[in-house]
Amino acid sequence: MDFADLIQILAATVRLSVPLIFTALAGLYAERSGIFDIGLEGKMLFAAFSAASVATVTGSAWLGLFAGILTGVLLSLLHGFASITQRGNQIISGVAINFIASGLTILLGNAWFGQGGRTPQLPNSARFTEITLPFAADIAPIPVLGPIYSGLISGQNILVYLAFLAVPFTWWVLYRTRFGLRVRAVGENPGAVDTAGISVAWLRYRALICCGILAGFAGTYLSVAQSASFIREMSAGKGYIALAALVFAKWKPLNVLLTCLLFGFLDAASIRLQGIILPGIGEVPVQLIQALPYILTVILLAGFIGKAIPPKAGGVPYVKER
Amino acid sequence: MSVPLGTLPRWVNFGLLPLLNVAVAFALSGLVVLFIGENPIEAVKYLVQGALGDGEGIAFTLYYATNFIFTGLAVAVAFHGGLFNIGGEGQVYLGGLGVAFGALALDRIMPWYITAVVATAGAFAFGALWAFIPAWLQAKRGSHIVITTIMFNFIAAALMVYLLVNVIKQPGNMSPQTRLFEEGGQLPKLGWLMQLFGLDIGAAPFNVSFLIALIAAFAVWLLIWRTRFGYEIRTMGTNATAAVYAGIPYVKTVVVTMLISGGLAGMMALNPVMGDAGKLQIDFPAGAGFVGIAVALMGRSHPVGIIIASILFGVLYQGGAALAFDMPNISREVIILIQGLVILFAGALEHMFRPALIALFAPKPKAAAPAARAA
Amino acid sequence: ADVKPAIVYGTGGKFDKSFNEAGYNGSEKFKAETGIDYKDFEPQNDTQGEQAIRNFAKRGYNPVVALSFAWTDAIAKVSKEFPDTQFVLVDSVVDAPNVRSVVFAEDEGSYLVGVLAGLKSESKKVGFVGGMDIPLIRKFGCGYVQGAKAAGATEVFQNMTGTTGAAWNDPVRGGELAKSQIDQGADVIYAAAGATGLGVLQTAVDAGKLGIGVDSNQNHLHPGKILTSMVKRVDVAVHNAYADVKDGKFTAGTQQLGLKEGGVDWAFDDNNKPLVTDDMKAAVEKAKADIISGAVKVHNYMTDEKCPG
Amino acid sequence: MDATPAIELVGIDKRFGPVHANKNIHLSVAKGSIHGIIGENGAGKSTLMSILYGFYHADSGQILVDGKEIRITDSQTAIRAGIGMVHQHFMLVENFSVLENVMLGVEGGALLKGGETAVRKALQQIEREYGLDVDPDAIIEELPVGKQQRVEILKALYRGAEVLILDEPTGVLTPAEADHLFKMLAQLKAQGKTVILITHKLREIMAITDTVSVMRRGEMVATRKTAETTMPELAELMVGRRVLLRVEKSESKPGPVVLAVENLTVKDGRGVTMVDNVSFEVRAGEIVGIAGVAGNGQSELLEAIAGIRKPSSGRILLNGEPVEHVDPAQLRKKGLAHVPEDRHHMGLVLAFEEKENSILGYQDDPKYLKGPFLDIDAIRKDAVEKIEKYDIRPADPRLKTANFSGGNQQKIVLAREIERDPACLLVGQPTRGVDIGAIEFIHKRLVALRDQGKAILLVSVELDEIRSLSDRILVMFAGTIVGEPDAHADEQEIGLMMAGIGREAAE
Ligand SMILES: Nc1ncnc2c1ncn2[C@@H]1O[C@H](COP(=O)(O)OP(=O)(O)OP(=O)(O)O)[C@@H](O)[C@H]1O
Ligand SMILES: Nc1ncnc2c1ncn2[C@@H]1O[C@H](COP(=O)(O)OP(=O)(O)OP(=O)(O)O)[C@@H](O)[C@H]1O
Ligand SMILES: [Mg+2]
Ligand SMILES: [Mg+2]
Repeated sequence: MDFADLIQILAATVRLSVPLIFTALAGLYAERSGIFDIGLEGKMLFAAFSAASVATVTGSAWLGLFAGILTGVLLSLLHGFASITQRGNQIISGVAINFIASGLTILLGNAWFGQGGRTPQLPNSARFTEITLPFAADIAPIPVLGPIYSGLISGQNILVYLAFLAVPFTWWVLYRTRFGLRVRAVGENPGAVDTAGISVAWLRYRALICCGILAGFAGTYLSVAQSASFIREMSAGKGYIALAALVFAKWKPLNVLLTCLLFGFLDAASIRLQGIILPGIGEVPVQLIQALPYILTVILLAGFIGKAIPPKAGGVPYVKER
Repeated sequence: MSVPLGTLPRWVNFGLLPLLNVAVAFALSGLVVLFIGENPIEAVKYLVQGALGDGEGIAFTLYYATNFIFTGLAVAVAFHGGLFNIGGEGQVYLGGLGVAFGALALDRIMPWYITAVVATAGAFAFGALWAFIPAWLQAKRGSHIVITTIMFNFIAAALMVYLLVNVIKQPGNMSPQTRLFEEGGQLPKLGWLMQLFGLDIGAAPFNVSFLIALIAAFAVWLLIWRTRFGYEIRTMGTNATAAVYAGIPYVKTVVVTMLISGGLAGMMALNPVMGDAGKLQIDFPAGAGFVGIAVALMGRSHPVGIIIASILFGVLYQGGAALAFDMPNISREVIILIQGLVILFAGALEHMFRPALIALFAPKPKAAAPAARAA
Repeated sequence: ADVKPAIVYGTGGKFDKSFNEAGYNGSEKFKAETGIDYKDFEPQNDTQGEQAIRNFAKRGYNPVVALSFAWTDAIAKVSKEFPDTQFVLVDSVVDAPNVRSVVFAEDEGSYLVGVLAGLKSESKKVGFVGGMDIPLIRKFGCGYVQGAKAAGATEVFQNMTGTTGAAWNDPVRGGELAKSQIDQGADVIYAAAGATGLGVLQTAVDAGKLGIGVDSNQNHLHPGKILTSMVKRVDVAVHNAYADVKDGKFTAGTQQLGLKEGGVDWAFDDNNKPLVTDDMKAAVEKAKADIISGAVKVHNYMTDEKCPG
Repeated sequence: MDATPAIELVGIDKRFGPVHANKNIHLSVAKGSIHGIIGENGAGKSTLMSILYGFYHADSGQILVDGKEIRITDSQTAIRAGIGMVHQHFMLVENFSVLENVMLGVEGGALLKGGETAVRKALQQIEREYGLDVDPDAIIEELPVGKQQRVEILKALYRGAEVLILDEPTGVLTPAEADHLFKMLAQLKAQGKTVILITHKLREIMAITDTVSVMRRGEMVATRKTAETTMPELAELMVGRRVLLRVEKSESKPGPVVLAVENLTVKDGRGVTMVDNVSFEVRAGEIVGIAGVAGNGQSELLEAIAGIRKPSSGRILLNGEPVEHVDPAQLRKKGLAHVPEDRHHMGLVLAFEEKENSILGYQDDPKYLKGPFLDIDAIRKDAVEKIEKYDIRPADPRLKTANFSGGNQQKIVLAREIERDPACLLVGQPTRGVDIGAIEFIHKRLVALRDQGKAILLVSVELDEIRSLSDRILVMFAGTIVGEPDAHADEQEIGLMMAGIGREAAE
């Protein structure tokens, strides 16, 4: 494998890790505030649908993004209503959201566009397309740096850059702002937050809104940037992978970035490793390579990080009075 | 805004409340139907007619219900142990392998009831096997079982396709499936049972695995409430520290509970593979593993509740097909939506109507507090 | 005769932009021509498929068309129960007096588009992206490889999108697979992957390369950027089935629809005219003639599950 | 002193579902005074104060601060009204630093940066003033409980509390630390601040308060000037009748060693040594009491002996035989019974029926089984017998355990463990949260068991309980046994040991 191949794989890694980064960060806000969110998959899917639908109708990618975010936030509020206000089981609420998203997107899509739940193909004008950074072509011939700049850094769409910015931004919010301090506190001991005179419920709702916004970005990226229409079930398990990444990253923003890049890399590699012949073993079954990210997730969860300690108050509704 | 512990009469707690939750889920689905521009009343008519209108419809409903009883029981057993098994789908898939091995080996030389015993054992074993690793990792390494079972669903799909495409596919056949099982590998239909009620089974694949499901439900009831191991499962599920105190071995209990759970899921494969298609084919679980979650929730993890909830979902499936048949604008996904809403209202929002019901039905506080105080 | 047509789609769903949609189009065409309405159904799972076929038969529909090899066993069963109903099975074979089985020589059609790809490619490297990894899709790929190699391609990249039904609906992965092939030098990519193919074509076009569509004529999706499409005339098969019953000309038995019968073909229209030189066109037409005449034998993957070369 | 009371509560009423925690409470707290509130466990003290602090909402009643009625809807309102509270169960974020904990809720702006410096400065000021030194950058979970409590007090003071509520602050303190606390409270009072002190230790009340109110079963039964009342009067008010102060028991007749612990070391989940090389013996026919301030390793010691925690080194011998596999099931079979400290979290499954709890831990006893199946009839019969013998009320083996009162729940556990006729019984906090009648009953049972020649190891943070029950007393401090005072030693002496100050040093 030469350097150019490497750049290509890395570029694919970046593209494939973006939805994971957005989604895992979304989960980070929710779970740091003490709300488990297994419904990320559904939020991403529904956001992808809304974004593509609105982009189709209005011809504007930005309005699509807005719709995606709105959808993510609304579903988050539903999750919040169930798990904060009604103190329901958070995992069950998340599973429900996944079902609803998977049914309703196709149902509505079919009713509106009559294409079996697909939205019409978006023209490039209604998508987030690749942005070529200044001097990309000029620098390209320079060895090493050139390909990195022109092949990896330049030529991505705006949401990719936003995803990479969202990581330090989240770190900053979490560790440098009042809101972040409170979110971290409420995920550990809601009683401390409550007795400090802060509303636990409203704080968690706000964290979930952040979660919804990021899930909206993830969905929009899928349908309006990475591809050009909504397809049924297009989230294809990424929400779950992002969740695994979050656990693997021990709920820390910078770790999230690294983990998502790792998973993105595995995915990229699995795409490129198809049909390769390993000496002595023969052709590696394509199914094995495709299952590799899942297998690795299990191995990583089991082996390298051992017990990841989640936010202490995570998953349990805050009940003051029995 | 307190949600006091239940002091509701049993019939409200286990009857009215779930019914109310489901009713709301349906009402909302009705709104969606309306939004799409169809008449919800008509829709309900088609749905009920299709599912319960004649013998064949009923038999189909029960056929689907059979699947959900198995997966619902699987989820429930794990639930009792405080474990959330989302891996039913993958366990069912692997269970199919066990059924297929049994049927392919014996269908030409044995009567169906011998084959069925072997296939059931195989289904249970393979389903259990697929639950084993997540269980072991949870017990030993603390890897979150929700995540590992989800991962194992994906891995199961890949593995099964590999096996079906490359290993056990019937040569010369276009689709990745095994050869058709012969008579000794097919479960008999339950026409006679329908006959007892004066109904005609028609062409519905309603078969003996329904009875096996009922037996399994009874066995689960026995296990959970009447055996020592069930007692240990429940202790672990409701109070983990008390379980440690009581000397209940955590690793063993988690693993065995999940083996039973996975095995029950695996047994579901009997119904579609040996009872209907007579072959192992790709994607045969078709989401039944996930429906099991909804069923267990609605049935409050009690076998009787699960049977009732399974029949309800059977009605939804069969009726939903009839609905999509007659109302082309409503695609089959409406069923997934209704499932989601049922899970939401019967599961996550199960307490929403409780305060109102308590106001209506609960005995007044004074009467509720046990009269006697400590000596 | 009495015609009351009904059609049961494959589990991929009615609007998959390719196979099932072609069946839908054929039905619509028949309806437009004759004013006779038809009934259709999208089954959610295999059990429902059989159920729907039986339902249609019971309610007196005739003919009952079943799209997809997945209904093979169902048709075998139901056709026995309703000997007076005519059944049509697409993509698979059932031997019964009231069943017409329609199978296509996708290998032949794929061979043709392979030839065109091989000729058009500057790098002499071309790609194939399949949907779900099943023998039928390998049959597409195998025909394509043979054609491309015959036309001078030195390398044909082949990838499958996935191992489950989701592989038909994963344009992102399809796009990445295409991208990886492009990175390795491919400049023409053939997608036989249902809706996943849309992502393949999009990626190829975005990268300034050429795509090849499948099943329906997809040239119009990106005018001037799709080299051609391998059309599989499911629409014609469906339409003919209805019409034959209507005209009392229905025949049972297997219909092998290859190039000769016009069952498969390459698409040439205004959208891709600028891309195809006269020489290329001539070469493709010659290959077509050779196959029809038997001078060129396209190996069918399904016969031995192997692909030469 | 000002004439308008700092705090006035009028007709406060509060129910938790079936529990009537506060019944029509009236209370007036004078400005600049220290006001004690006493009452047994579950009397409703914490509930009342939490209502004042806005943590719970009263079902009815009014709150007046400085003579003005205010509606305290949440803790923010209370804080703004100058009320601060140190909760019985600390409200700290354990993986945060002291600084972050103090800042929470008063960050002083959307960004932390500015606030941080301000808090740091203010903390230094407060620390100096009250002698409350704590490293602002220390992580809470690494601090000992006494320090953690200081953080809670710092929090309240930093938020400008004029009225400071302390809910049982001394339970986690050594006598010396408690003294320090009381000095600080006196200082606060001198500055004109008001203090409300909850405790059930009468001595503390007599030592420091100006006024004292007594609660019993959710009611405010009396308020007295401290100077005008006596300990016996308060005790009687608290429990509603004369209190039996000593347990009637004969001299012990110790037999052979039943339980021996040798060089036991136990670490907690974080790897901190909680029990450090501890050795002792318990003989047949004696009660050995382990005294100590909560959190000094007694709980871990008890759990290690019961097989619940894995010791990192050392041996446990039962009847002279070393226990190979230290796990609860094995130990039970060898005749070790265990009444755990926390019945809700460990001793019972509250969601189970009474009869199901009566076999917890003994579910593998063939007596309760028919093959792999539970013998429901045998279990019910057994449960009914215990219910009668221990006067458990209501006498319904099918009732859900959560619906029994605390004392009756404790009796369910005791009946289960004692009726096994164990060779050795471990008992943790046997009367925590139990009313006085049940306390008497439980104490009598334990003594009777001893008199049958059983070995009993008792852990309790109630020094009175230890002193009245034990034949021998061991004092634990910081994970080690620091001494074995005479069973009749006075409280003072044991108290010093509990603070880690040896007998020699004390003299
Ligand atoms: N959050 C709650 N939900 C339900 N019941 C509660 C709650 N808090 C307290 N109770 C009940 O209210 C009653 C009074 O409890 P409270 O904590 O006020 O007592 P206390 O006097 O502080 O006792 P202790 O001395 O043990 O701290 C008890 O019966 C208790 O079980
Ligand atoms: N968490 C709870 N859930 C349901 N009911 C409860 C709960 N806690 C207490 N109760 C009910 O409230 C009643 C009073 O409980 P509490 O523990 O305050 O009793 P108590 O007065 O302290 O009794 P005891 O003197 O035995 O300790 C009990 O009889 C029980 O039925
Ligand atoms: Mg208290
Ligand atoms: Mg009590």
